Amino acid sequence: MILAWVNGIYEGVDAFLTGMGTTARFLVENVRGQGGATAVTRQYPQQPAEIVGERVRGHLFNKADICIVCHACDKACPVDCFSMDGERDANNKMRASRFDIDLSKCIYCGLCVRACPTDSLSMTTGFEIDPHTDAGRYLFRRNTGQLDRKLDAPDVVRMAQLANQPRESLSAEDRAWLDSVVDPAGEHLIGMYGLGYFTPEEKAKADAERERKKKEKEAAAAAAKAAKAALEKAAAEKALAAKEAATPAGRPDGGNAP
Amino acid sequence: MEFGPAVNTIATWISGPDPSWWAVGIGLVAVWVIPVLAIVFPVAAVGQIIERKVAAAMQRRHGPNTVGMDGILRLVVRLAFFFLPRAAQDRIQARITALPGVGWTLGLLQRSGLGQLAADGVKMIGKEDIVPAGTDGLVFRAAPYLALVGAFLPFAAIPFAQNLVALEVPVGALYVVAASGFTVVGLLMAGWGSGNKFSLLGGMRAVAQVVSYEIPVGLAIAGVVLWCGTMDLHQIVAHQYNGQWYSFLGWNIFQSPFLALLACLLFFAGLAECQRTPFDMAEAESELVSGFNTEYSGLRWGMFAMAEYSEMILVGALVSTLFLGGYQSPIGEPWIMSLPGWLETIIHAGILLVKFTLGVVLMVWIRWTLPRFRVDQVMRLCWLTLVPLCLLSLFGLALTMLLGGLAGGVHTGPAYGRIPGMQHINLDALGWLVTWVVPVGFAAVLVAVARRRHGQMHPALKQLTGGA
Amino acid sequence: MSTDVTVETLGGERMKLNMGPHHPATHGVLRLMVETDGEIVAKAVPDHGFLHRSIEKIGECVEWPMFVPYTDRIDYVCAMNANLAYCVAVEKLLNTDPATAVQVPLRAECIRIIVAELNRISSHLVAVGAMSMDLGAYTPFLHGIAQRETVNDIFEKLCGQRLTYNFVTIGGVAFDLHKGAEAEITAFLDAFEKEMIRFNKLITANTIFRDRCAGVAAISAADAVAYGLVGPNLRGSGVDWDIRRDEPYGIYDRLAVRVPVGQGFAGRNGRVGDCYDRFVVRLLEINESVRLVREALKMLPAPVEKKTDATGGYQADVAKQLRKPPKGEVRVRTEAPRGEMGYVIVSDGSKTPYRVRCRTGSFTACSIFQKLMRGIFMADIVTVIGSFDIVVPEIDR
Amino acid sequence: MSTALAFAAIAEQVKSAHPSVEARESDNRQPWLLVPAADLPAVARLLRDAPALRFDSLADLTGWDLAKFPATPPSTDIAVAYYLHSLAHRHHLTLKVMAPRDAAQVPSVSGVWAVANYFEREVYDLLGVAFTGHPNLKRIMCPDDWIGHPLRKDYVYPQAYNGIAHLRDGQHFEDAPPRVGDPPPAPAAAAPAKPPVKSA
Repeated sequence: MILAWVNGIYEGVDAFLTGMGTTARFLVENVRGQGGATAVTRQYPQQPAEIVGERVRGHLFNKADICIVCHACDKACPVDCFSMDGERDANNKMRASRFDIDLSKCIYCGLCVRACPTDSLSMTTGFEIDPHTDAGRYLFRRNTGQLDRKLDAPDVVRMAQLANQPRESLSAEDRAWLDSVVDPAGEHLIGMYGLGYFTPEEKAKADAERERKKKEKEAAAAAAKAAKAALEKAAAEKALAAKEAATPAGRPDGGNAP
Repeated sequence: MEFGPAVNTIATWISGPDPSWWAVGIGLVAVWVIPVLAIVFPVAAVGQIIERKVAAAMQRRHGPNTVGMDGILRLVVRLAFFFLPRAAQDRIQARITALPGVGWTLGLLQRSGLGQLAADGVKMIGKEDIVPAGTDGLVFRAAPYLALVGAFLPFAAIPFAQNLVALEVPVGALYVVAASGFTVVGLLMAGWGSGNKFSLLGGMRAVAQVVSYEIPVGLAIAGVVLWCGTMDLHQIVAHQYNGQWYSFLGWNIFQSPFLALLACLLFFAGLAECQRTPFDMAEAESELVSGFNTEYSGLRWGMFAMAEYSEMILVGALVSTLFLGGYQSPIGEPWIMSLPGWLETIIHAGILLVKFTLGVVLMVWIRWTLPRFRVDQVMRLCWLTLVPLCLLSLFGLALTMLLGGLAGGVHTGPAYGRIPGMQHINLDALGWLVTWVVPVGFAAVLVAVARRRHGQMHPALKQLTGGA
Repeated sequence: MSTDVTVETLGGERMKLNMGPHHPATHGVLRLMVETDGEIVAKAVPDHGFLHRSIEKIGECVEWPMFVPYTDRIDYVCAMNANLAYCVAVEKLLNTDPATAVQVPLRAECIRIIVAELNRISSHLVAVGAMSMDLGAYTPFLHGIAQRETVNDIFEKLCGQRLTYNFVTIGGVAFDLHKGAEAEITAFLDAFEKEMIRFNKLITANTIFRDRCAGVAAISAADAVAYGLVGPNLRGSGVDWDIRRDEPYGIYDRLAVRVPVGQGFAGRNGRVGDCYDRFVVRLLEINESVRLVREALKMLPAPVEKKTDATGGYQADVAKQLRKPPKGEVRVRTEAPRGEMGYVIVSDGSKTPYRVRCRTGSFTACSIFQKLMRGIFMADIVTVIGSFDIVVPEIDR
Repeated sequence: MSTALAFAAIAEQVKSAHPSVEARESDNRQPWLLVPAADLPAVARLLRDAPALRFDSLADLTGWDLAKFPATPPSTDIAVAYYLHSLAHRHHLTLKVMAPRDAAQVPSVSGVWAVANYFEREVYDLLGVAFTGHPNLKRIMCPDDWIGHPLRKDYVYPQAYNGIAHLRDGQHFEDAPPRVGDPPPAPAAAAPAKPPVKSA
């Protein structure tokens, strides 16, 4: 029993010293940056994630001039984040007149990209939609024309950097590039829940249209209800009148008998 | 009750050669509060940064590194030039950072995360003091103060320097143990008053644990008292001086293997008294959410945190005082004693600060290495391991002293400094060797036999740990 | 050593305690209604459903391939294995009729093994790390996560995502291995093995950790089988059963899978089937997975241009079959990190499943909680939960 | 393994003890045994305890609503399927019990295989099959006051739960745009199914 007790103490001390030695080595390695054991965490907003590889599934991007509005992406999407309208152009080809991707629904699964027959749909390496970060904030400052331009993560970082600087201090090249991706006019509320492809005017129009339809529907329902009520009232009056007309003349029992 | 020389000096300075009670009181408060405010409080605050930086480095993270340049300077400028418009404040800040060296210093502060200190303090003060419904109002509100008082009381008897001690009680060691037990009242009140079952469990665990661990603490201190023949902490420190340039060999921890063992036991029992991992039963995060301080917020929570770090410092200071020569330097004292008194005080206090800060770092290191005990294992460790080991050490120590006395190893030597000399047990080289070799050799043989009988490890585990 | 106090000797006055759904140690939104007498637990009743997202109902509403992203969400800690389980099940359904039979290319099978075993490693790292964190050691958890991040980097290069991969598809995998993947994986494995030794020195060999797990909540083999425990939880109780070896799917029959079982690793105080055995079995499985990835890399055929090629391709063409799959039902069992992930799939011959049923390891693991959590300490509750490696979305689906 | 039995041999043994059990096959030739609900506990005990069978593990227990399944002959029953597995002999068996949808009641096997406790609660919750003799037949996924059983084919989606609408503002199920390629919407189903048996 005493030997077991001694052994228990020895094991405890041994494990304690081993553990302390291990953590001490971690400490030294981290401070000196050896053995790959430097800090692996990131200072998030200042130091955005590195994008590794080319298959990164970031924001969806549709190249509208080659999209043929075949709805393949819509059919493949498990969460219904697409809605689109098409129209025939001068060459009788289908072209997207509206292509809305609801990024708050998108689960970044990439099934739509695999389904796309024309490769018009792709995923950028940009993933930031948090408007509290620079990258997220400046993504919202793009107008309809600029939405045709695919922006990957490095572009987004560059965009945020340039847009944060005074405009006068930029080189001509940078300024031109910035103007091609960010609208100096300010923020656009594009799409309802994220980076859709509505312009503000289109969104207003769509909202008005939906409102109008809803009102029409309600009005029609109200009218139908009123008509039905009137009809019922008329029928009831008619029945009453018939009853009144019938009682005194034909039926001595007042119409109560079967 | 006797008061320290500094207290007496201040009292005499205030009201003449026969100081009245209020003058003594003022002196006492001054000499007690100065070390606490000037040494313990900052170290307790810095301890949190140390903790976070050490933990981060062990875990391949950065730790605090953001608040610094912007945080501190902007805070200072904003507070100092409150009435100025924002733009003017920014200009002032820019002008200050343009001064030579300021930017560099602030950058260092930022990298080391020290700005977090100020930010945490401001945050803690600024946060709402929430007293949830269902709490026992007065008990809940009073608990943090009691915990803090319990953490700071023992510092009155710790000698920070030859002069810098508030209470020069002849039973200083006893006083420290008694006063540090006061904290647990605060923890129990917090656990009870919170009206939260997790808190209650935490408070109960704290009581059970702290009360149990006072036994090994007391026994370990008793060993030193036995060896030095006094309970006066000042005398114990003075006793550890051997008058040579290698004065560190005079420290208690090098005198006997039993004293070294007692030092380790005191450290671990003290760790348990501060409720630190692996003994953090009372606030076990993954079991009791946060134990007794679950319901606290803002400044009251901050008081608990401060009490915890102060207790860590207390343990470090106690181990240093009892075993590591207290405020003495390891390389002889004459070079310090030749300095003027105020400088000597500062240097001695600084030496003690370094010693207990190392203790705090060790505690932090332990915390981020070991998992937590279970509540029954903590008790088992205390009663079945620490207490028997303490008793064994005491017995061994007594035997050493007896045999040493018989062999004529006891003689009187001068202790350096302004405190009168003490009787030493100054063994010669042979006696010292025997003192160390016999017990250590016996323990080694015992461990070897025990390993052979009981120490087999499962082969799969050997494979997992690299065949070690 | 467990407590000497039994439930029968407890006093009559009990305290009711709600652990969860926001408790730090319940690994998500699990709620335990605990009755204690002081520190001793008299009763603990789990309460589920806080994360119920009706994934099985969704399965009846989406088309066959569109359910794969949802399987990611059933078990996000090992999404590759979850994808694989569903895809293997659908392939088995298609193969029940020669007209719709599908031949998964060999290269795709190898890639599946590689990603599944890599994901098993990263999932077990979360399991052992989270358990050590529950027991108060925070550092090993973050070192496990750091290794998991390396796996995630490999997966991000492979399929573009770090958590919900949607990589395994019906009939193969979505992408071929990226350039330099073999070298990357080998380099990771070499570094990883060294790192794991330090991890084990830090936590597995620690006596405090061992004593806290030893003998706690020991499950006999008969109980483990009766309560439907699967995977490492079952093997921790000493039952030698691994679907990869005993009912192989894919090409597991060509890799000799070695199955570690619990043997009372904790030594003196330990018993077969206690928390420590489950913990160590996971660590041994990590080593085995490392070996399997290496073997699969050796077997990997050279890639060819044509992606539907039976050997070097990576994706059989199944679009036509999925429009009109055979009518009927099929059940498939696969070995996910948390044990058996079994699918029952009922097809009415249309392009949408009639019923998709996913049986997960964590769900059945919860059924034994009430039996285990009697007469143990409060602190042991987190040990038990951690040792079962439950992932709450897998329970609630 | 040599002691593993084929389906035919297992079916033979079970039928010799319980003649009411029938061997069936699904459309894609997966064999299973149809067990009348009344015989289920006895059959289950036989399967677990007979030395040659020894089905010690209930690998899965689930069910599905046959109301829309194009079976011949058409059925509106709820199928409850038991997937058994023997760790001792390493063989499998599938049992099925057909429960009429209006009064779906099946005897519980939670006394035979402990794990059935949870599985049966799930089937009860999602499909509304009441397992008689179950020790704790309560909903496990949905809240206790949930109306209907979601995996039934005639389940009607609620617009709100306890006053909390779960769609976005202004959106309703009937307003949600139809998906391209979907069949035209079916006429609205009947009132929500009531839980058949209120558990104790």
